[in-house]
Amino acid sequence: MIEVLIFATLNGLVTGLLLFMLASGLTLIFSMMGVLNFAHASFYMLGAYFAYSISLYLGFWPALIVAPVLVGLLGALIERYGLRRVHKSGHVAELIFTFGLAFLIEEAVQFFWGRATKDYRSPDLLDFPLFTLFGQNFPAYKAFMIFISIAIFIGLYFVLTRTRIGIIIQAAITHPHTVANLGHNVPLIFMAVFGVGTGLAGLAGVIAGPVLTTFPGMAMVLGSIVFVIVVIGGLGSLAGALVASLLIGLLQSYAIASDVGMPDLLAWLGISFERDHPLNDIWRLTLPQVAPILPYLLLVLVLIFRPSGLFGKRES
Amino acid sequence: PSLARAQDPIRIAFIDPQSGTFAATGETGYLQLKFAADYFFNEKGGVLGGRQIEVIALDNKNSAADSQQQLRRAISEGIQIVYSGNGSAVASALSTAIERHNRRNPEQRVIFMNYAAVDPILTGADCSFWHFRFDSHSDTKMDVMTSHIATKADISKVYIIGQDYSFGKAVGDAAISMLAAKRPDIEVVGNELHPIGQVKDFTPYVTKIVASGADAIITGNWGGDMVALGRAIADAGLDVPIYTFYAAYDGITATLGEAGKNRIRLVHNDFANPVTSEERIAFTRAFKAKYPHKDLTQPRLATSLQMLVNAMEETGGTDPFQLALAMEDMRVTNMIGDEVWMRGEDHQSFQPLFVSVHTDENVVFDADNSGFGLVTEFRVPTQDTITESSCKMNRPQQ
Amino acid sequence: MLKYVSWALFAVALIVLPQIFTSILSVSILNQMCIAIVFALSYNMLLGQGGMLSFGHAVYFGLGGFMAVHALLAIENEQMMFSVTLIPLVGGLFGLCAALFIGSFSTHKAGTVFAMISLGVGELIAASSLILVSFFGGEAGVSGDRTYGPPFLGFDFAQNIEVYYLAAAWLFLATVCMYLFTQTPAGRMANAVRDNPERAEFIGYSARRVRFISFIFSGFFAGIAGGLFALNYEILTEQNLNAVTSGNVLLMAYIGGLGFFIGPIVGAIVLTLINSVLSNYTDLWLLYLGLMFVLTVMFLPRGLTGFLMMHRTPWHLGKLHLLAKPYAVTAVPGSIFVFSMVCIVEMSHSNEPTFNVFGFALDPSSFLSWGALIIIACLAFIALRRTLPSLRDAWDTANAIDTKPGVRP
Amino acid sequence: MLEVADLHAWYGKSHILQGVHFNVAQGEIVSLLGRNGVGRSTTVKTIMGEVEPSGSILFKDQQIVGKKSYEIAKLGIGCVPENRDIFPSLTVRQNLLLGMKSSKGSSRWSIDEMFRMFPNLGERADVPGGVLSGGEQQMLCMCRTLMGDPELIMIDEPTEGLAPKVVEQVGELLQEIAARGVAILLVEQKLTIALKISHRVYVMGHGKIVYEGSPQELREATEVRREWLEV
Amino acid sequence: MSILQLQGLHKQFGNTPIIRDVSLKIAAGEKHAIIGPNGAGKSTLFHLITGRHTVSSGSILFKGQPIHNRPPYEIARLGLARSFQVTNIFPLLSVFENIRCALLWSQGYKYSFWHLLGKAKALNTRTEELLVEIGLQERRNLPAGELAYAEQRALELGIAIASGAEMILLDEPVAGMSHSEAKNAVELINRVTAGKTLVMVEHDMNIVFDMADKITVLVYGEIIASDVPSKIRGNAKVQEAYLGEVVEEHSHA
Ligand SMILES: Nc1ncnc2c1ncn2[C@@H]1O[C@H](COP(=O)(O)OP(=O)(O)OP(=O)(O)O)[C@@H](O)[C@H]1O
Ligand SMILES: Nc1ncnc2c1ncn2[C@@H]1O[C@H](COP(=O)(O)OP(=O)(O)OP(=O)(O)O)[C@@H](O)[C@H]1O
Ligand SMILES: [Mg+2]
Ligand SMILES: [Mg+2]
Repeated sequence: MIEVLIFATLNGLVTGLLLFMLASGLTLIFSMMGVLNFAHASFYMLGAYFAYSISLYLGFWPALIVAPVLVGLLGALIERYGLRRVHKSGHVAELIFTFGLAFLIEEAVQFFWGRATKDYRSPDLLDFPLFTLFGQNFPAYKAFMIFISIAIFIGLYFVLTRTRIGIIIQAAITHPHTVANLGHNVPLIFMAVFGVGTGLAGLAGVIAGPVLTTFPGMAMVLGSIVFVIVVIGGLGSLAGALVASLLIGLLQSYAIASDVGMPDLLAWLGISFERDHPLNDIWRLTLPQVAPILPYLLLVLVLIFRPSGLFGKRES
Repeated sequence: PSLARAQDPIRIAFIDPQSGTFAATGETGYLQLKFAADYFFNEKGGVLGGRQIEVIALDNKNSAADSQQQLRRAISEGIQIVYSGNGSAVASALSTAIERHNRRNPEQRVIFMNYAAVDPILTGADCSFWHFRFDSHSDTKMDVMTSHIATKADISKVYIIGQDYSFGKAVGDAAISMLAAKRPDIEVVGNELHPIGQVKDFTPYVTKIVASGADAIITGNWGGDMVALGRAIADAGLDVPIYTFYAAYDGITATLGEAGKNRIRLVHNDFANPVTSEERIAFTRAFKAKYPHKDLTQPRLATSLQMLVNAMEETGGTDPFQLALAMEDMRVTNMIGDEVWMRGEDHQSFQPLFVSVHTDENVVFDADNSGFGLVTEFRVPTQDTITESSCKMNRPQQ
Repeated sequence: MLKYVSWALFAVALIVLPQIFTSILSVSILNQMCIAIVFALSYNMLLGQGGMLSFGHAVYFGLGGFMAVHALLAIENEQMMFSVTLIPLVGGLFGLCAALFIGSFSTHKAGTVFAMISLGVGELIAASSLILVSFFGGEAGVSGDRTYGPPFLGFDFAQNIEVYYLAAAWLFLATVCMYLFTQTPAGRMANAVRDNPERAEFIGYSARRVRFISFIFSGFFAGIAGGLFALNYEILTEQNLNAVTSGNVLLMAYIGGLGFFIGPIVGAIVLTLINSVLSNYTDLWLLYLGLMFVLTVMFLPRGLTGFLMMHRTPWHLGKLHLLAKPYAVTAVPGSIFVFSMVCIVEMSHSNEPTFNVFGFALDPSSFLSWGALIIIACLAFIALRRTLPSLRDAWDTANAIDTKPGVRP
Repeated sequence: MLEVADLHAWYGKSHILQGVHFNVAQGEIVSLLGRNGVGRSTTVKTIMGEVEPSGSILFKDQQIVGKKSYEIAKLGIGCVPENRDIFPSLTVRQNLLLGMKSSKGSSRWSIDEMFRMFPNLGERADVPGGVLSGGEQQMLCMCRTLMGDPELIMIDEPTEGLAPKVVEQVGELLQEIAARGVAILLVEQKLTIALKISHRVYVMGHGKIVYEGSPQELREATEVRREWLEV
Repeated sequence: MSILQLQGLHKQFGNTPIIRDVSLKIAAGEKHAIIGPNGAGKSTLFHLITGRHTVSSGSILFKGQPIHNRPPYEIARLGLARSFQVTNIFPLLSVFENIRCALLWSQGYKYSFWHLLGKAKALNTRTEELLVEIGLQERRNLPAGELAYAEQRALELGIAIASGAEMILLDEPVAGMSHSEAKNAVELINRVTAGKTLVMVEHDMNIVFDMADKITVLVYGEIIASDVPSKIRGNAKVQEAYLGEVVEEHSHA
């Protein structure tokens, strides 16, 4: 039992930090530009595919640097020539734009790389078990993932709290003219933020690609969960995103590890039921079965009772 | 029929996903059917005195509603033969829709060739006169799988993990009951269901598997869920056999690569390495020559086409009702020389089944051009795959 | 007066269309359009009129549809007896009940909070639909047969065309109701609350209550659409209430134009056509669709209807004819460009040695095909860039009120 | 310092500015007077690059027509818009920080100085700008612009919504700003204060400059006042 | 009889007290002005009365009924309308619709979805009348957000007075208007509030002293004086805290 608990914690941590890598970029974009970037997970997917192609020629390590930069540049270009145009027509238009973009990127990826799963692997350098506990390996690569996520958190936190960029952008969302009147080049800053945000998503893709497999559906799997994290954590709060990511990572991991469910509960309560009871499906539910939908439940509950999220200051 | 009619092509609607996430399998299926039609019939002068077979891919987007829409399109264009196979949900929706359509519009009937959907119910409780299945259903496959496991003395604890839907559940239930019958000493140490297509990382599940001390894993997973599960098992350093149905081709073989070597075992009815039949070797080579990036994953499409054409020649036309009657209890010999029998009672076909292992040794025909492929370890002859029929077929009048 | 004429035209179109497009397929597409229009209009009640961005509107469509199928099953099993013409109403009422429950907590706030709750609820219900097999039938869904009910005026609804007329009748009724709703105090206050919920509270309206009312009506009409779906396809699956369907209806409403009552109608028609027609010509249709969305959002922010409405000013000024020539001049290089790009894309994607695009034989292995297409595309692009300014000038002229054209330097 | 000549501007189809010309010298307070809707705010916006104009605007002998707002601001023009436009979710201090063009660099003005001048703001330094009272917002907006250390500052209706006593204070502040060598273009409704502190005044009517003179002259030009300023 | 009665009202945001122990009675039919320095809490007081903020302690009685901490819409329905200092209108609706919406509740339409607006004759005529009164009849079909600033102020006023509430609270109604417009606005206010209770905040002393029957001076959240205009003018404390010497100048102008 204890081994399950330890590994569940480790797994939760890894998943949580991976989610945070994605959520950090989204938080950046969401909080600063007010753009609900639906295509965020698509940039993550692009990161993985770029890295896959680059790693075929140059190996993993150059890809780790080059792919996120490429994704970031692409993001910046999309901001410059697409999103900026749409910005005028309001938030819903921006959202639809990124929605269409997500669509487009997924199709483009299939167009260029095909529909089959790609054999994108972690580097040989990290291809060893860091330690073995109770007969199960903990790959070194996962430790590397943890390390990168924490580095991102520290880096972003510093940039956001120690520089004026954060407040400039926050102000520019609602009052772009006024901020420009004060002498700040708003478009450039927006472009940079979007570039960095998507670049972070790309980085997450480079790192997660080998673990979570690189295939055209990889964006879909993570797409909405990232939103859930950013919202639960509180819009615009980096720390909130971190906490929410870990919360969700651990929650899911523990839920899967647990073997309890309604049958246990009912047995405990001394209730029995017929197998063909109309609510049979509910009576037979187990916690691992519903683990992946727990975040959504959490989301709805958090929003009902605390609309600004766990760490959110402002409501939008 | 007029002279002009006689020269019209015989059109077949291939209703499968051609776009979206599930397109990979639908697309290769289409190419294989088309290739088989050309290779065996069109290039040899056609059928029914010179008519060509034309395969038309209709995209069902993996949805029941779109499948019906495409069915209506096919019917509008006068097509009488429909192929489909990806996904039991879609297949059963199509089967129901065709059954209803044929009942409501007797003058526009169509016949349904199911080449891959394996839910037992399609030839069981929900069987239809118009539906013919060319793959073995999952219970049969599980029977073969458990027979193979039964021969392995070193397996004493089995962990079952599957996607949370009818197929995943059916695999679990069947595995438990069949193992209990064949090897009562084997303990089922876990029967886990996970949501389909939602799990990002299978490591938490692997942790449970490790903790359970299992020395074999059975899973019905396919697609991304299969790859991710295989990877997670390898990453955790868990070295036990994984019994599967769908762990090959469409990038899965390449992605599992070294990680799956000698771990993954697959039950299937399409013979893998070593290939001895000359006919099959030539066919595979020709297909690879035309589509170097694709694999010949479903040779039974050729078999199904053979039956269909036999039925046409026998009845001298393409009337679905006559075709269906003709195909009942038909027997044909497939490319590797085995006999395939279409049972008249429930329209379920029977053929030998194989258990193969994922490896890169002794592989002549690999998958995904990866060097890895399937090498057959275990063969079950046709007669051992035959199960009772539970179908109460509603037979229409002419 | 104009209003009554348009309604009459609408009704006539509904009646006449299947007499012009008679194949099983076209009737089926028309059927699909009816469903899509009701659904998109119901969505616009939320987003366009009430300012509530929902990512889970398919929930009400799907739940309504599932209930409708269960009603069909009940008729089939003779537990109940009523005409299947009322099935959409069953769907609507169930959609309304679902909306009553979910709306009771989700309409508290608009904006991101509402959007995210709708996302969460949508995902929850879609996921539960796979778990609660007895109601939702798992991934195979639930299917029923529409022909068991008592015949209505002698129709048993075995044929699609009969279902079409039933759907068209419901479509007409639902459209009229939704239109009238926009003309009521509740409908108008929905607009006001969308604009400024706080101010609405100071003129006596609870913003939450106003949103709630729009929300339940929207759920009702979405449920009707679901009921129509159940009648047309006789099956409902998880896909009918998942995020893809929700996304689709959002796109329909947006592409059509949120600010206009007929916007969603236009969007529903266009997208249904694309969905069922384009996908038969190319399996890259999703790529083109994505591209089209992105371009529409960028260049036609008010949707297709907004684009058409932009021509109202020149029309009133009697200057619409000024635009004909520039449009034609731009359309030539424009369509050549689009066509050659499509050829290039299709060629690089093809598995086949040669294939046809709209009757042109292309050979992906030949340099000639590639070179020629790329040159044509470049030339067309240059020509397009040349013609655009004159189109813009013509546009300004056509919109200028002054008699002297081009006052603006 | 600022020379505006033959300035035209449009909102859509309506021609708002129809050939405006005026100039402002260093350290000078110049008022732009006129009735509601004659286009005074539009003039300010046009100079700031928010409205696309035709004509010529020279700032320190440099043509700024066609430049982007932030470029114009960087050249040294500051603007206090009429709708206040403080950033509601940022605190007072952050609002002021935003006014600075770079995080370092010296300015004639410091945050502390601002707080000394307007103790109200000092007390509320860490409160979100959006909850300030109307008058406090007005003060904040002016201070924020000063933080950018502009050489020319354009102020649109600075005294609107201010208590009479504070209006006085603002007048004094403006004079002090000018004394430090900053040119001021004042757009005002309240003649009293405008006449009191300006060096020169322009009167606008129908998108044109209709009168130019010293405050004293305008005080006496009852004709002009009647036609263009009062009822 | 006092129509509105504030008793020991306190309000603090976080730890900052903004309104401290305000008690005030306003008689029915009275024209009451509240003046005070910027940030004194005048708007906050309005927000408390109209339900935008909850009170920290104390009570507010309107027509003898406690209304504090009730949602704004309930208070509005009792017959208490207000305007805002920062323009607060429905920017995408046309000017006409802005006014019509403001009329809906008081005309008894509530959340009706069975009445058609086009058929509501009385409602529409009343809307037209109001448009004429606030001088925006020519702009009736324009989206309100596109109006000029001063026009928006007029509309703001229009929305506040539309419902014909018994008591109207106006927060700086003429701010941003030119002399002539302000004059028109004052006339309008006088006309529509005849026989009703008016409470207003205004920094323009001419208007305040012209219109008000009674003036309350709020400084740092406390009432330092509440009296008839003539007494307030002479009050030294008021002069020092608020008026400065400007009063004289104004009265001369
Ligand atoms: N964004 C806009 N779109 C269209 N017209 C506008 C816009 N802004 C202002 N106007 C119009 O331009 C004219 C001049 O406006 P401007 O704001 O410059 O006047 P002003 O002299 O500053 O008056 P005020 O005293 O009201 O501030 C007004 O008639 C106004 O209606
Ligand atoms: N939500 C809030 N949180 C914190 N402080 C607030 C809040 N709302 C108002 N205040 C503060 O309360 C004080 C009173 O504000 P109020 O708007 O009532 O002033 P006012 O008397 O209307 O002034 P003005 O005449 O300038 O409009 C101000 O100092 C303001 O900063
Ligand atoms: Mg102005
Ligand atoms: Mg105030």
